[in-house]
Amino acid sequence: ANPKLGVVYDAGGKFDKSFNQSAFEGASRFKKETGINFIEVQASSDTQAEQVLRGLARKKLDMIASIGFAQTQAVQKVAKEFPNVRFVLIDGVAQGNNVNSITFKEEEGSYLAGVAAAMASKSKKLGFIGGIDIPLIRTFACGYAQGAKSVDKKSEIVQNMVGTTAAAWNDPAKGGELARSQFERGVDVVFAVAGGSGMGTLQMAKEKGKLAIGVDSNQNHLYPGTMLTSMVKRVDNAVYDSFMQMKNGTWKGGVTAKGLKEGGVDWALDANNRKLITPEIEKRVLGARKDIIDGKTKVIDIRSGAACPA
Amino acid sequence: MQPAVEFRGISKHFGAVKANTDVSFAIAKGAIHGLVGENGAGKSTLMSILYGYYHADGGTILLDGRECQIRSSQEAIRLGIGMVHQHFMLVDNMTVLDNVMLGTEGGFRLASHRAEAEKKLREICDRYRLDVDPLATIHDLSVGAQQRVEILKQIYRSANILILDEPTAVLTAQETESLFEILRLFKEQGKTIILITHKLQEIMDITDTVTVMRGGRVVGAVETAQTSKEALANMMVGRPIENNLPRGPYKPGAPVLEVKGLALKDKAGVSLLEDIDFTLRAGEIVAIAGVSGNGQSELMEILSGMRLPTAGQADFEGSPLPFKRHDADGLPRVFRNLGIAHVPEDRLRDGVVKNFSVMDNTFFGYQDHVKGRWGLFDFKHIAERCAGLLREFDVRPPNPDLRIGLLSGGNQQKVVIAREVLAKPKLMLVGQPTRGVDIGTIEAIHTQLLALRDVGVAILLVSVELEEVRALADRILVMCGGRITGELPINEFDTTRIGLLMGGMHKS
Amino acid sequence: MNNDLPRWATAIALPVLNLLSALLVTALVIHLLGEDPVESMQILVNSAVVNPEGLAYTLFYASTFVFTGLAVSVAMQAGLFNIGAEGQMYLGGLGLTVAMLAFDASLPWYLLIPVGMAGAALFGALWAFVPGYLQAKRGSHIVVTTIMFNFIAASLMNFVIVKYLIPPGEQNTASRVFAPGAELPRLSDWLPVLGDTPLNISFFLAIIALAVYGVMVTRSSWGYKLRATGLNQHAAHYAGVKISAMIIVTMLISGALAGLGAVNSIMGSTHYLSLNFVGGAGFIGIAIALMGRQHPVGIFLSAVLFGALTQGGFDLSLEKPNIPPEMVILIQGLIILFCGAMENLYAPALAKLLKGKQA
Amino acid sequence: MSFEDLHLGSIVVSTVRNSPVLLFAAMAGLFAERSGVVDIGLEGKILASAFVSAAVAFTTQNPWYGILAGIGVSVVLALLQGAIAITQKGNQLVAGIAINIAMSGLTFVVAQYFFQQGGRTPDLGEARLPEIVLPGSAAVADVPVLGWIWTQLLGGHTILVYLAFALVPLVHWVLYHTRFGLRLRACGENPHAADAAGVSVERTRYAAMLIAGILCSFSGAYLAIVQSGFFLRDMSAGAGYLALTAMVFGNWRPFYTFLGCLMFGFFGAVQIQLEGVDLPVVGRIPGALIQMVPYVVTVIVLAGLMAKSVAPKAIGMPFVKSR
Ligand SMILES: Nc1ncnc2c1ncn2[C@@H]1O[C@H](COP(=O)(O)OP(=O)(O)OP(=O)(O)O)[C@@H](O)[C@H]1O
Ligand SMILES: Nc1ncnc2c1ncn2[C@@H]1O[C@H](COP(=O)(O)OP(=O)(O)OP(=O)(O)O)[C@@H](O)[C@H]1O
Ligand SMILES: [Mg+2]
Ligand SMILES: [Mg+2]
Repeated sequence: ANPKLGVVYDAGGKFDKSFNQSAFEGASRFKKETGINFIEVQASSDTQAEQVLRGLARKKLDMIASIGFAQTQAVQKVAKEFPNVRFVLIDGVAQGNNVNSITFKEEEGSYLAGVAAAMASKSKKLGFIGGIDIPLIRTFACGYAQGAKSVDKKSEIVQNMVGTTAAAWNDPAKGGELARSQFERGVDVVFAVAGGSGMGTLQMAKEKGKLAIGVDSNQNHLYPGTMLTSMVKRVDNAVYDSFMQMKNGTWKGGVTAKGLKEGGVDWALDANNRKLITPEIEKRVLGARKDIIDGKTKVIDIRSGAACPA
Repeated sequence: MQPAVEFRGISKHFGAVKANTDVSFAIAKGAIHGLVGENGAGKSTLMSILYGYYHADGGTILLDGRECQIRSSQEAIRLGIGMVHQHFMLVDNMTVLDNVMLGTEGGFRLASHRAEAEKKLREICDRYRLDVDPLATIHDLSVGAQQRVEILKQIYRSANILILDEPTAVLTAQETESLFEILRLFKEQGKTIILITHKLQEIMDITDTVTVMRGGRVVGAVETAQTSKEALANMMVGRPIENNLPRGPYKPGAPVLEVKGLALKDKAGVSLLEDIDFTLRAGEIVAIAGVSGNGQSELMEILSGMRLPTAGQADFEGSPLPFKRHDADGLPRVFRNLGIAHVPEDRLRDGVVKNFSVMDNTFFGYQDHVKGRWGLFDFKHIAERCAGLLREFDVRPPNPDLRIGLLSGGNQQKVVIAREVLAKPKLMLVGQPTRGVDIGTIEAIHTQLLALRDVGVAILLVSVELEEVRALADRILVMCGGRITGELPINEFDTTRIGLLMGGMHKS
Repeated sequence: MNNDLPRWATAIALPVLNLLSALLVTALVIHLLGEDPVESMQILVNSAVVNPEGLAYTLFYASTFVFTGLAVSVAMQAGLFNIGAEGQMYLGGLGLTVAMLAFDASLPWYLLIPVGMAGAALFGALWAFVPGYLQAKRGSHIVVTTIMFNFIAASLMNFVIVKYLIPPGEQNTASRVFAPGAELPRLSDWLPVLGDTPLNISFFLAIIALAVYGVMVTRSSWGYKLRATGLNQHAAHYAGVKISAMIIVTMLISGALAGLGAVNSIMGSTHYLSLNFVGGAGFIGIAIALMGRQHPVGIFLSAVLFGALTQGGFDLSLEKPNIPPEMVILIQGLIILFCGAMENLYAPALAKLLKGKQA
Repeated sequence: MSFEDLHLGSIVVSTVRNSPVLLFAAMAGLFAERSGVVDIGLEGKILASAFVSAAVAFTTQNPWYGILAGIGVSVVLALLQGAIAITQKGNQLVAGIAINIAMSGLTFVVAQYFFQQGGRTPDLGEARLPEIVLPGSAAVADVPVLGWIWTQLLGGHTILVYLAFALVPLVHWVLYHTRFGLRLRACGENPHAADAAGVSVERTRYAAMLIAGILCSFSGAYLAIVQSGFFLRDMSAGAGYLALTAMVFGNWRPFYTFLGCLMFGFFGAVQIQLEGVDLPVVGRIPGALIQMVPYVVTVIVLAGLMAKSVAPKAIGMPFVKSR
C-alpha cells in the first residue's frame, strides 16, 4: 500500500516565501510524480504543533514532515509516544530513532552568495536584511560575510533586521525601506533573508537598479536583471527525498546536516541571472564551492557556539 | 390677538412614565410666562417638545395660530424659537464667538463671516449691556458669564420666542437682576418669553402669567397679578409650604472648627484665599454668603480634604487637621473618618456617580463603613439602610436599583444629604444644598439641616441664596475676593449691609 | 438604551440572534469558497465542543484568554484602556522562566508551581507598572504607552531569548525544557476521556480568578472605589480615593493577571519559553473584555467562545483544504462585530414583535 | 561614529517616504475622533484598502483604479463603524477591534481565493504610481546640496507623498477655519451643545467618518501600490495603531499629530542607521534591542516633555439626546 504522509507547517504557513513554501513544493512534486497524496496542516503555536502531530500520528500516518525548528520539542515528545510513526524534522534536531532531523548548512550557501556579491559589487559595500535577529538568520549573515571577505577583506557588510515579532516576516514595506536605506549608504548588492518582507527588498533593488540575492527557493525569476542569484535551501528536496525513501522503504532516522556537498544548499544559476554572472564571478563561486565540498574551506557555523569570524 | 405659543393636548411618555398628560395652555405675544412645578413635573419635557427635541405622542403646538410640526432643533430655530437649557449648551474649549456662530456660521469659510459676527456680537453686548468678551474661551468664564453667552446666542439668532429653563439656579442675586433687565428689554421688543424657575419670588417679580404643572398635568394657569407665592406653592405641592421652619433655641457649644490664617494660592501664584479666620461651634449653623467664585468653594474643598491649603491651619475639635501634602489624594477619607461630612456644591461632578445605582450612592465615601464578613459589602445591611433612607428622606421614586442619574436633581440632592446626615458627623460642610430643587424639597432639606443643628452638629453652609441663608443661619460670614469681609448674627440680617460686604466693602 | 425588552430577550434572544448572524455571514463566505457551510459548521462544533479532546483544547485556550481578558477588564473598570496585555504576558513568561531556570532543579513541584506563578505575576506587573506610573504621575496616555511597551517587550524578549536562553547548540528560539516538576497537573490524569490534552489546573485557577475578580469588583470596597474611579474621577477623589495610587495599583494587578496568562501556556503545555509564545492572546484579551462587558460570566463565555474558535477553526482548516486557517480570524472578527458592537441590531425589531404579540 | 556615518540625508528622505502611511491614517483618525467617534479600526481599514487597491490595480493594470477601489472599501468600513457608533449607539472600541480582526482574516481568505499565492497579490509591475521627477532634475542632479534637495528630498516621490504632506495644513484649515470644522469640533466636545445650536450631530459624524474612510484608504494604497508593489497578508504591521498613537501623542491636533508621525518615521530611520554601528559610550547595540529605539524615545518624550493629553470630551460616547 501507499504510505500515508503528512506535512506540518509552522506559524509562517505554507506560503511564507521561505522554508514552509519550499517544503510544500517538495511534497507537491512527490505527489505529482507518484500520485501519492499527503495531508497538510499548519500549526500556529507550539501547543498546536504537539496537538496536530499527535492527531496525525493517531491517524496512523507513516511519515510526518515537521517544518521549522519551532516544532522541535513537539516532535521529540510525540515521536516517543508513537514509535511506529516516522518523523522528519526540518531545521531542528530532535532525539528519537524514528526521527530524521534535517538541518542545513545555510552558512555554506550563504558563503557562495557572499562571494558572488563581493565580486559583483563595485562599492564593496554589501547589504544583508534579515527577518528577526535569531540564530538561524545570523547563520545566513555570517556565512555571507565570510564569503564576501574571502573575496575582499575590506568588504563592508551592512546588516539590518526587519523587526522582532512575527510581523517582521510580512512587512515588505519595511523590507524595501531597509534596502533603500542601505543603497543610499552605498550598498549595491543586498541579500534578503526575511520571508515576505524580503519581497520588498528584491523589489526595491529592481527599482533602484541594484542587485539582490534571494533565498530559500530560486527567486531569480522574480526580477530578472537585478537578481544576482539565490541562495537555495533545498527543503523541497529534503521533503521529497524523505517521502521517496519512505515509499521505497529506504528511510532511516538520525541527524542529517545538509550542506553543499549533500545538495542541501546551493546557489542558483539560470537563464534569469545568466547575464549578471560574469565568467569571473562564476569561476570564483564555483571555486569556492569546490573548496567547501572538498573540505578545503571551512565555513564557520555560529550555531555551534563559535563567534563569527567576519 | 393670536397667542404666540399655544399647546393643545400635549402628551408624552417615556416608557411607563407619563411626563406630560394632555397639557394645554397659551402664551400671549410679548408676555413673560412663568412655568412652575415640582422636580419631575414635566416642565423640561414640555419645553423640549417645543424645541423639537422630543416628539409629542399626541397633541399639537400652534405658533401665532398656525399649527407647526417641530421635528428638530434646527426647525425650532428656523421658527424663531430659542432655548437656554438648564445645563449650559456651550462648547467649553471654544471662544464665545465660536459658540455663538455654531449653527449660524453664514458660510463655509469661517473667516469671511467672523469679523462681521464679532461686530454684531459687540453691538448686542452694548445694546443689552451684557458684559462678555467675544474672544474669551468658555471655560475661563464664570457661571454668570456663561449664562450671558447663552442669552447672547439667542439674541444673535434673533429668537422671537425664548425659553429659559431654570436660568437663575446658578446665578447670584445681582446676576439674576441683570438677567431680568434683559428679559424686560426683550419684552419691550415684543418677544415672548417662557421662564421656568423654582424661585417663586422671581415669578412674582417678572412674569405676566403663570402655569403650574404637577405630575405632568397643568394644575393651574393664572395671571401673576392675581396670585401670590403662597397660592402658587400650594398649587405646586398640593399643600401649604411652611416659610418659617421651627428651630430650637440657639445654644452654641464647644468650638468644633477653628480656622486660623488659612490661605490658598493657585499654581500661577494667584491668591484664592487669604487670612481666613473663624470659629464654628457645635449646634450652630454658620452661613458663608457671597457672590459665587469668591473663594467659598475653595474653602469648602480645603476643609473637606479635597484640596490642600498653602498656609494656615484648621483645628478640628482642638487638634489641627492633618493637611499633608503627600497624602493629598486620600485626605477626604481621613477627614470623613474624623467626623466631617461634606455635601459638595456640584453634586453631579463630585457628589454622586451617575452610573451607580441609588443604593450604591447611599454609601459613597463611606464604602469602608458598610463592610461585613470577609471585609466584603454586607448587602443585606446596605439594602435595609438604603430603604430606610429613601423612606425617611422621601426620595422619589424610592427605587434603590435605579441609576441615580435618572433621578431628578432634587432627589439626587436628597440622597446626598441623607447619606451625609446618616454618617452622624460632628461637622457638616454644606455647599449650595438647594440649587435647582423645588420648594417642597427645599423645605424637606432645610428641615433636615435644622434638625441636625438641634442635635449639636456644627454646620458650615455656603449659599448664594440670601433667602436660604436667612432661613438657616445662626451667624453669617460674608466672603469677597478670597477674604472674609464681615460677620453678623442672624438677628442683624440686613440685605443691604450683606450686599455691601459681598461687594468688598470692609468691616465698617 | 432603548431597552424596553424583557430580561430574557436581552440576555438570551439578542445574543443568540447576533451569534447566528455572524455565523450566517461566515457560512456565506464558506459557501463562496466552494465548501459546504453546514458541514463546515458541524466540523467546527464537533471539534470544539462535542469531542471531549477538542473540548479540552477549547478550555485550555480559554484558560489563557480568561487571564488576559481579566487583565484588560480590571484596568477598564478603572477607565484605563490597557492595550499592553500582550507585552505583559510576554514578560510574565520571562518571569516564570527565570524562576524555573533558577529553581526547577532544587524545588519540589508543590513549591515550584507557586514560585513560577509568582514570577509570572511579578514580571507582568512590573511591565505594567511603568505605563501605570506614567499615567498617574505624568498624565502620559496609557493607550500610547502600553502600545509602545508591547513593541519594547517584543524587542527585549527577542534579545533575552536569543542571547541568554537558547541552550547552546539548539536551533529553536526557546529556553530549555523545564524539569518535570514544573509541569502543571493535567485534568486528563483524572479524566482519561480528555486524552492527551494540555488542559490543566490553570483552568480552575482561571475560574478562581474570575470569581475573585467578580467578588472584588462588585462586593468589596476596593472594587467599588475602582469602579468609581473609572466612572467619575472627581467623585472618586471626593470619596477618598487616591486616584494616582488607584491607577498604579490597578495596572499592577492588570499586569499580574496578564502575566499569569503565561502560566497556562508554558507550565501547562510547552514547558519552555519560546519566541512569540503569546501569539496574540493579549489582543484577544481586549476583545474578550469588551465582548464580556467586564463581567466575570461574560468574560468566561467570551473566552470559551474564542477558545472554541481557535480549536474548531484549526480542525476546520485541517479537513477543508479550501478553508485556510485564517478563516478563524475572520469568524472571530465577525462574532465580535455582531455580538459585541452591533449588540442592539435586532432590539428594535424584537421589541416591535413582542409588542405586536401583546396587542 | 562620525556625523557622516549617520547619513543624515538618507534619514531625512527616509522619514519623508515613510511618513505617508502614518500621516494619512492619523489624519483619518483625527477627523473621526474630533467628531467624537473613537477610531481604533484604522488598522483594518488600511489593510482592506491595501488589499483592494493592490488587487484592482493588478487586475486592471491601472493604479488609479486601485486607489479608487481602495477608497471604496475603506469608506464602506468607515461607514459601517459610523452606523454602529452613530445610529446603533454600539460600542465604538469593539466595532474598531472587530473590523481590525475581521479584515486581517478576510483579506487573506479573499486574496488566497483569487490569487492562490498565500494571501499575496501578484506583483503590480507597471501598475504602480510613477515617481514624480521635478522639472530640471537632470540639470541640478550633480549640484552638491541643491541637487539632493531637488531630486531626492523634494522630487522623486509619488503624488501620494505630496498629498500626505499637503494634508496637514489642509486638515488644520478645515478643522479650524471652516464651518464644517467648527461643527465637527463641537460634536466631539459637546454634542448636546451642537445639537441645541441646530447642528445635526449625526450628519456631522457621518461626514467625519466618510472623510476618515477616504483618507485612511490612501494609507493602504500607499503601502501596497507605492511602497511594496503588491499586497501581503497583515502588511499593515501595526501602522494603524502607530497612527493612533501619533494622534494621541499630538493631542488630537493636526500639526502635533504630524510631528508625531514624523517622529516615528525619523526614529525608525535613525534606528536603521544605528544598527550594527559602534556608538560612543554604549558600544554596539544588539540588533534586537535597537528595534525598540523609536518606541522608547516615544515613551520618554511623552513622559518628559508632553503635558497631559486631553481627548475630545465626548469621544467614544454615543450621542443620545436626553442626558
Ligand atoms: N429621557 C427621558 N427618559 C425617560 N423618562 C424621562 C425622560 N425625560 C424625562 N423623563 C420623565 O419625565 C418626567 C418629567 O421630567 P421633566 O424633565 O420634564 O421634569 P421637570 O419638570 O423639568 O423637572 P425639574 O424641575 O427637576 O427640572 C420625569 O419625572 C421623568 O420621569
Ligand atoms: N434618560 C432618562 N430616563 C429617565 N428619566 C430621566 C432621564 N433623563 C432625565 N430623566 C428625568 O427627568 C427629570 C428631570 O431631569 P432633569 O435632567 O431636568 O433634572 P432636574 O430635576 O431638572 O435636575 P437639575 O436641574 O438639578 O439638573 C428627572 O426626574 C429625571 O429622573
Ligand atoms: Mg427640568
Ligand atoms: Mg431641575
